[in-house]
Amino acid sequence: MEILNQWAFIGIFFVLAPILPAVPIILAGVISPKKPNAIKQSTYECGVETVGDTWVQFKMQYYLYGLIFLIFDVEMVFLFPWALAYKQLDFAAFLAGLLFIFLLSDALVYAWRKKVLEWV
Amino acid sequence: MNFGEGLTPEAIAFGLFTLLTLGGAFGVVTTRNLVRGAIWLIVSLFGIAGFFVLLSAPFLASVQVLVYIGAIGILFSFAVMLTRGMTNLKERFNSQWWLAALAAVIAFMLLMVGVIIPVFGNTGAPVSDQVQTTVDLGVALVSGNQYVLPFEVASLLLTAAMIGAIVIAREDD
Amino acid sequence: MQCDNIINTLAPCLVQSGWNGDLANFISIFLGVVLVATFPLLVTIGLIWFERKFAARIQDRMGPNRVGPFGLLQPFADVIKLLGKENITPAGADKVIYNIAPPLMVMSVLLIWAVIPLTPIHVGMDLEIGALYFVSVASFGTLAVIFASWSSNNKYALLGAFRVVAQLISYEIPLAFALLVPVLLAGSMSLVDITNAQAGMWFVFMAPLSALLFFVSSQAETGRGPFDLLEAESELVAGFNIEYSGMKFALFFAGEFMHVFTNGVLMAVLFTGGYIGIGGIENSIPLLGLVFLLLKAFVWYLLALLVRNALPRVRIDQLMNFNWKFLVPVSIVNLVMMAFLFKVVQELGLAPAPGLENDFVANIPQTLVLFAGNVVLGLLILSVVRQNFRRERLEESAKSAIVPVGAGD
Amino acid sequence: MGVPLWMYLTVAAALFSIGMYGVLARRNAVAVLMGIELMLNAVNLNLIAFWRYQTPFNMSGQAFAAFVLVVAAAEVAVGLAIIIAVYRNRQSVEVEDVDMLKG
Repeated sequence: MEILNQWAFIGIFFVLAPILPAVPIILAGVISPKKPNAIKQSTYECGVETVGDTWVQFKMQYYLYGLIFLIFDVEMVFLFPWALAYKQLDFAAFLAGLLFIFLLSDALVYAWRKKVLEWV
Repeated sequence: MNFGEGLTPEAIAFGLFTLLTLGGAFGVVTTRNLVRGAIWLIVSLFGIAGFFVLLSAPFLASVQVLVYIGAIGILFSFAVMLTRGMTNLKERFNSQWWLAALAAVIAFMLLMVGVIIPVFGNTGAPVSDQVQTTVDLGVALVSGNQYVLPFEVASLLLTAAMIGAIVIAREDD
Repeated sequence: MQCDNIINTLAPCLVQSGWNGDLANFISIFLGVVLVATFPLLVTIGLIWFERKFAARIQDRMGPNRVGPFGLLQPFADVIKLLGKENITPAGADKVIYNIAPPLMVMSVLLIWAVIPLTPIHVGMDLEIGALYFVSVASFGTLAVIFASWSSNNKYALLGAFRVVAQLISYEIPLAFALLVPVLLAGSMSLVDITNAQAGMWFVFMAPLSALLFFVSSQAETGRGPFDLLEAESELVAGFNIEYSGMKFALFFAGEFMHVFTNGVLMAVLFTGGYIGIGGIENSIPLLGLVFLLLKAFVWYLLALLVRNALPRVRIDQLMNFNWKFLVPVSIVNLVMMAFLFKVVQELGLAPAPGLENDFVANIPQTLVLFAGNVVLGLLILSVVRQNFRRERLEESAKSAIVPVGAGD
Repeated sequence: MGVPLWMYLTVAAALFSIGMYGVLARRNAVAVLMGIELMLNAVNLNLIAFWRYQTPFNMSGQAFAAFVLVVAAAEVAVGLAIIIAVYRNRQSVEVEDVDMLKG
């Protein structure tokens, strides 16, 4: 029950946090003039008509960065508990953590060698 | 806190998270627009994070938000944007969709019969209110007699996945 | 029961005056949330004025000086103007997602304040997982960028968003690695515990490199200069928020302003002792704790502003290289070194004895060892960087000797 | 705790079934991957629910959930990479169109 009381605060915060900034938007929606026309609503493109689909194909580069990020993000799942308990653990814990980080750094080194980190 | 007969805040939160999780899941499997699908997926997984909080596993809830919403959701969005023509799928389902629906219903039935009926109606509280904390998780992860091997293997798996994905996805060669 | 402290004792007071216990509890929590959530919003309004004034001084301008004394009322005038501006939703936009994105951006920053210990007795909520919590909620900001760009159906927006998202997710890694160090030193993820662990010695002295890494990557997370590719006007015509106007556009900016200050607060909490002042005075007068916290946060905020205004913008390839080839490896090595030294300190008995953790003198040996380790690592990194640059310069000059001027680009 | 165990299990079972339907019925490979994510999360929910109600004093439940998370992440990373690679070669992400190995 204690934990729920704690998280009730966070829960209400999660509900309220988007509402607070939404208030000025709604207020502006009430106050501000509404005179839409086709030119105004057209997609902004430095004055020229938009050519083709918005879905131009993007570079693979972005996906690869996302990929490396995902792997490191998941690594955090293990490193945070490790760091948390580190104070009360013995030297073996350091070695375990070291091996864990070392194995993952391998992946980074590989990506580096294969020039994935090169922005082209 | 107790606002009425049986309607505890926990029950309200549970209902809300159920709505998020199942509603989001429903959106994922039915939407024609896969960017929206990714958003529905995020909604659904956020609901799961809520369940984790209710089940006194705040660490996993936080990690759920970090990994699924912060990383996997973004990766899905990237993938959808990298491959064109996913915003207006003409045919959502394949020709055997009704078979799939049948299989899903049967799976649900089997799960109900096999797993849930034995504990159905058992309103018993958890065995203990003493819950292990994240510190204990950290200790367990590096203790020689517990999870130190899976801990390292997880790292190896992540490395392998990353290298594999890079090899597959790289444009040249 | 005394009814003096609003947040902590409102519920019992309401019950005393005959309210339903649960309703009273709910109302007290709700009021707490409102207080904690509106505070950063109010601070932001002041900060917008300050930042404009500050930037103007650096650029040898006056800054806002028409509305009110010293232009102090300028932000309010802006708000009124923005309220009267027409909201243009581009045709072909996904309306729901288009409207969700700006509040989501502000929300991602606002949520961080829920776990920040404001004074020794006032904290929104002391979560067991506070440190991880604020990294998690920050990912909503990335999501907001994707939502905004995708829903506005504009090529520039999408292109800008891809760059921004690549930047945001990249710099989250050194941020998290730097964050692991205070967690490791304090042995807790709760921000209250991290603050209290610094009663004897601030972490910035034990782990200056981590503080620096955290500062740099959080600067990049806000999309502030020199990492302001988020709004590289000259190249991307403002990036992901190009199709936004009026109040919705302003909210993206309010979110950014708030994020910078929030980062200052986080720096204060994680590395410079949060609400801890001189001689434990904040324990007897809790509100002084808030003053100390805001003062420290303000110093970090000033530093961030200086960096923003003094340094030129980097190119996207430099930005990514700086992160992946410098910050990430350095932060990993830094974490390993800190973990190693911390264990060595413990094994050698240099750590403060139990019960003396809050004593300044007892912390000195430990701090000296850790600080020395940081200095050595820092020098090592500098020498490696210098060697690399020398090699690159040689390569460059070799290249330019062959290629005539104007031939390549 | 006001919510009994079977409620969590029912939600997890429903989520698993919906995910399974997505995997079996969707044509688009990315949508199929999303279905797999839903199924993995249903598993995780089950793990944590059982952990909380049956064995809250040992760490297996949370540790296993963390490992499931790793597997899910690895699966997404490789899965999406394959989809993108296939899309580059075939300009299609429909599961049925990918039959390069067929004779």
